[in-house]
Amino acid sequence: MSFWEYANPQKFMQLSRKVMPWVAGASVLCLVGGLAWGFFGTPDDYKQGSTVKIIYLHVPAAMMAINAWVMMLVTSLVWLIRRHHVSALAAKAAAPVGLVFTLIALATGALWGQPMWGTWWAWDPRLTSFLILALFYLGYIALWQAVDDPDTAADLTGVLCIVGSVFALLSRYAVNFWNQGLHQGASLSLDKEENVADVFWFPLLVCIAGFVLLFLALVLLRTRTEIRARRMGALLARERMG
Amino acid sequence: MDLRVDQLAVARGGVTVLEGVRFALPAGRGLVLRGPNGIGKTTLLRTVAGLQPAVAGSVSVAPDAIAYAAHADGLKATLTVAENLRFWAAVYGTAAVEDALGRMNLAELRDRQAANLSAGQKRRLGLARLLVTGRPIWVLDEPTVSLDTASVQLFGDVVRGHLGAGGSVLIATHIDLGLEADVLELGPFKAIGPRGGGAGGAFDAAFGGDFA
Amino acid sequence: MDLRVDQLAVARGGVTVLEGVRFALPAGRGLVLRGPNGIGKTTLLRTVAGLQPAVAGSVSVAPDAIAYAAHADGLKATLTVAENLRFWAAVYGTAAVEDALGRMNLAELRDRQAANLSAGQKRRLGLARLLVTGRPIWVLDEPTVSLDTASVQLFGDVVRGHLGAGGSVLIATHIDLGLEADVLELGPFKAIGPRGGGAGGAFDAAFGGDFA
Amino acid sequence: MIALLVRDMRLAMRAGGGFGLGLAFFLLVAVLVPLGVGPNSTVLALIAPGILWVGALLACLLSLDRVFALDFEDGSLDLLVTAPIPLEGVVAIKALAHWTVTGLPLTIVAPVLGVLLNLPVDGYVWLVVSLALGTPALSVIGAFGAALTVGLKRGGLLLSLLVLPLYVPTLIFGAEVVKRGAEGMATGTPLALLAAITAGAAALLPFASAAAIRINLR
Amino acid sequence: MIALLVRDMRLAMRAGGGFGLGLAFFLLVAVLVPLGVGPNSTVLALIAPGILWVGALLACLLSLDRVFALDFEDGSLDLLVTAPIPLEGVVAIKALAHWTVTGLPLTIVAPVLGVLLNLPVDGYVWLVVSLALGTPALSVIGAFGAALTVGLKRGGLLLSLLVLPLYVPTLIFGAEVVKRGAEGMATGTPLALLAAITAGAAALLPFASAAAIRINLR
Amino acid sequence: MMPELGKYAGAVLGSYAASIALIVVIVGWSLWRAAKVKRALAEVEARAATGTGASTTTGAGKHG
Ligand code: HEM
Ligand SMILES: Nc1ncnc2c1ncn2[C@@H]1O[C@H](COP(=O)(O)OP(=O)(O)OP(=O)(O)O)[C@@H](O)[C@H]1O
Ligand SMILES: Nc1ncnc2c1ncn2[C@@H]1O[C@H](COP(=O)(O)OP(=O)(O)OP(=O)(O)O)[C@@H](O)[C@H]1O
Ligand SMILES: [Mg+2]
Ligand SMILES: [Mg+2]
Repeated sequence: MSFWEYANPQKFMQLSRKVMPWVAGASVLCLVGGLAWGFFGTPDDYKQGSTVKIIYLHVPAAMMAINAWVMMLVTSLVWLIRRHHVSALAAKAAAPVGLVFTLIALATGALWGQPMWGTWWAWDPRLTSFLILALFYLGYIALWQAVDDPDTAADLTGVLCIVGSVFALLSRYAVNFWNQGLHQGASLSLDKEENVADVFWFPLLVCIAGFVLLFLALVLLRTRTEIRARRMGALLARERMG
Repeated sequence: MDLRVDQLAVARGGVTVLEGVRFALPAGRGLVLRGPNGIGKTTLLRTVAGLQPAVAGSVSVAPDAIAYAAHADGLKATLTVAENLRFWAAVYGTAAVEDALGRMNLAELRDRQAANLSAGQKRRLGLARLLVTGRPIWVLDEPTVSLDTASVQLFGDVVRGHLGAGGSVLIATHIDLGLEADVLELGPFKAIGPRGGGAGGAFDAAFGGDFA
Repeated sequence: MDLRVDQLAVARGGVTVLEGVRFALPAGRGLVLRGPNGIGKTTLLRTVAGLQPAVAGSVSVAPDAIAYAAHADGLKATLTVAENLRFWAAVYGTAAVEDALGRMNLAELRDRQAANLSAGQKRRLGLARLLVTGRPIWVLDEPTVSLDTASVQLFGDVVRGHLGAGGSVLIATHIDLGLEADVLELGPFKAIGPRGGGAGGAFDAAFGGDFA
Repeated sequence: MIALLVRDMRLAMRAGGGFGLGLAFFLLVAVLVPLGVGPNSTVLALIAPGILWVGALLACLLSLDRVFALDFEDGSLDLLVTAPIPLEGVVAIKALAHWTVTGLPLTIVAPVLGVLLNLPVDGYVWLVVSLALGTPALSVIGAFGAALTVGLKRGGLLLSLLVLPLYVPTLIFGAEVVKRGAEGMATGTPLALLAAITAGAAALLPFASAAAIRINLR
Repeated sequence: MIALLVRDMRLAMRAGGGFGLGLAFFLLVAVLVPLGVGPNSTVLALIAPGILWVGALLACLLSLDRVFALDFEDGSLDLLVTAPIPLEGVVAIKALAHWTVTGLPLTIVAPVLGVLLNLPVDGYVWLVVSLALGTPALSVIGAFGAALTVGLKRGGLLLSLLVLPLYVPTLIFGAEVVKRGAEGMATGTPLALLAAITAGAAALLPFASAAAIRINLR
Repeated sequence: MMPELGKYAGAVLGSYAASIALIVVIVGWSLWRAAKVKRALAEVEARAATGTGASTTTGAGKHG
């Protein structure tokens, strides 16, 4: 009984059917609870006023935007090395979710920037690298869409994901070099001293958990859809063949 | 120098079109593939030439033995006839350009740009490329398209010369080339799919069975 | 509805390739042009179809009577078979798409993208376009390239149907279509140039003579 | 004629050559320029009108060679010329299709890119207005250039070289409208001139283009 | 391999696709930007390094789709894959040919365009150095993008979309070198990073590109 | 009940509205496509099981 067994589409379908409702339920709980807590139950920041409430959306979305890409990188590698179809399809399923998280981070950031920095958009390194990340997502999704043959698409996007990851890191570094920027440094670290005050911290944690669970639920759902679509494509092709 | 194809299944667009194809092509022999439009001749030849992977079965042939000529000629419209050939000669490391021009009756056209050739002249140039590859096994996809009777004859002679020199040739064609070659009808190898009792592909191994 | 060609001289790349061509094509008849590669069949047909001007002589035909099919099919790879045909039907203001699909045996492929057709299937689609033009005079340049025997037969029937309905057809081809058509050998019309006593072109009229 | 418009737009969608290409390229310019020029927002605001117009113009230019070249290569153009629709109409429709898949989307997303380039608030309306008025001229002029070069071996290069000088007046008036608008000045004169260029080009150039195609095909 | 290089360069010359197109486009950007932005020479001097680098980058991007697409369409790519030269070599040679007909001439004419854009005197040397070091990376990365999209229906659009983000680091370091050089600051760090990107890309990407072509052809 | 957001109400509410809208879009689209593909697959499986094959179907363009 190895872990790879779940790379078999049938096994995956069986398992995901059982797991998915629980993940989805938990994500709804965490999201609604965490956001409500944050929105209604926390005080204003002495410096940022009520805008601090944006943090409950902005930070989890930004984190998951990056993590989704990392997950796609891992699943792409698994596909290229071990050729498990589910792995490739999971990468395909995750990309639009990652793009949406990136857009949420950008939109909330822009809305936050207007009161804080007096501008919707500044060419701050973190903001810029997120814009570039969004472009990577767009390219990746577009490549999936452009290729007809599913295995070819999986191979090509896998190669793109690997090369793209390297260049995404490079860009991040280059952008830092290019401009020092306005954006907050990392304040979520394991070192509790540096963290934001506890009042903001706990609801934020719940929201982060909510976003993680939402991501998982969506990826499971979408991977199931992709597997079904893939099977249907093959059955139809066979019908046509006679 | 033999080409040996065994239980080969080939697919295009994710659909297996031919399966169980087997034949052997010894040196000095020709084999003509026949079958109606769309049966999968082009797909089979591409697989044999190594351009796409087989779904099942095997193609065994010495490395770097095959010269492939497809529907498209791979001519560069802005290069002259001689330049086109010289390029391929350089790639394959041979020096048979003049000979090829002569044998495909292109000597007069040698300094004409490929764009200014008629359809049949272009095709002759595409076939002349085979002569400069120096490869023993020719894999040809409808080589005589657009050729007039005289040029078909000419090409038949070239192929016979190649066979006589110990080469071999695998041709998909709808017309009669006047060669003493074996004929393989592809009709019986039409894929019937796993439901009909034929071989499944990698897809069935992974996705077959029931989804709840 | 007649097509009448008189003392026609045609040129390609500034060189007159055929001259003195004359024939008449009455309704209900077919005419096959024959000649070796490069004699100028394509050039002649393009001139007849009005795509290039004649060097000398005349082509007389009713306006909007000719449907031309060239070496290239004018298919859009990303459109489906039916979409490709529907476009041309709309352009010519006819509604014969279903009929054309049926008669060229394309009904099963109707929703396939043109890029995913085999060479012969593409050609059948290119020919189906003729049926949706509703034009009486077909001018065809090697229409049967890549077709298998069954499809050539099919196409022969379509042409016979067209002739039977009072249409006419002018075909350049290297193979035998099994039509009861007249044959015109182009060999004798090969241009010999003004030096050999043939017709000069506009160039000679303006620039001819001795420049000392 | 409508069939032709529908076909051309469908091809552009399916092939991504039109719609996406133009937009992606426009976005690309808007992102790359700050990365090259530096993040200083005053400088960016100064050059925003010009850069946005240059970006729109390049995006148009880029997709031009598809207007006739693809149809020429696969033989459709021969067939269209012998079809029972006037070639002038074909040209006009093709320019319209080009504008619909290039100029129109460009105009619509331009304000978003204006944000990236720190365009002053007053400029947004004028950016959209000037692009809406000016991009049709870019498509019609471009179609003329494409018609002149269809089937020529050096098509790509020639096309840019021929079309570029023809684009200059449109660019100058268009960018001027946005610049004046952004600074709160009157925009009447350049706007009127821009509209005049578009109207004139759309009325006359299709005839020249059709003639050019007829010459190129023979 | 040398035959391939010679052929590709000859094709580029004859078809005007490479050599001319890239240069013309570069010139075009250099002329259009002042027309759009306005003739203020301080502003132009400020943005010159960035605009020149963006122009070079776009000129490269533009000619990319010819790297493999033409060979794919006329069937040569199939024949090259079955020829007795390693596909990695083919890719590398094609990137080299692309650089020779695009990046190299761009580097050589860049100073002339610098004049058009009022580049400060100190910047010229650095402009040439940075382009000479950076444009090979553009060609290699571009060849990777072209390999990914060869034979795809959305080739053109996808190519820009895929390649653009990959170009970002090169652009930033390249423009930074010129900017610092023009202001008389030290250029060592960005120059070293630029060289590192070029070296790394040239060493590794041909393998990824060859893999992509093999996948695309089957 | 509603907290006092002060002069930043626009930014805060805008952020929540935009984010929730985007989340609803991706969730809704995923669910819609899941249902659509599931239904279509069931149809095709049924057809395959009863053995009515190629000749009866013209719905090849339906998937995806
Ligand atoms: C479009 C604009 C913006 C983008 C793309 C963006 C992106 C990001 C990213 C990537 C993170 C890091 C999340 C992580 O991995 O921990 C982050 C965190 C954060 N951002 Fe933004 N941001 C934007 C605008 C803003 C603005 C305007 C503000 C407020 C003035 C802001 C405040 C914060 C805060 C407080 C954090 C948490 C810091 C941390 O814990 O790392 N952001 N943002
Ligand atoms: N994406 C696809 N899905 C399903 N079938 C496809 C797809 N692409 C191609 N085919 C089919 O694959 C079959 C094999 O095509 P192939 O080109 O090998 O035929 P061929 O024998 O060479 O025909 P021809 O004599 O016309 O050249 C054809 O029937 C074609 O319609
Ligand atoms: N630029 C040019 N200069 C001189 N001759 C040319 C030029 N372009 C084409 N030709 C020649 O014109 C002749 C007519 O070509 P055309 O395509 O009409 O021949 P065809 O009879 O259709 O031949 P095929 O049967 O091969 O299709 C050919 O011999 C060709 O080589
Ligand atoms: Mg074939
Ligand atoms: Mg011909």
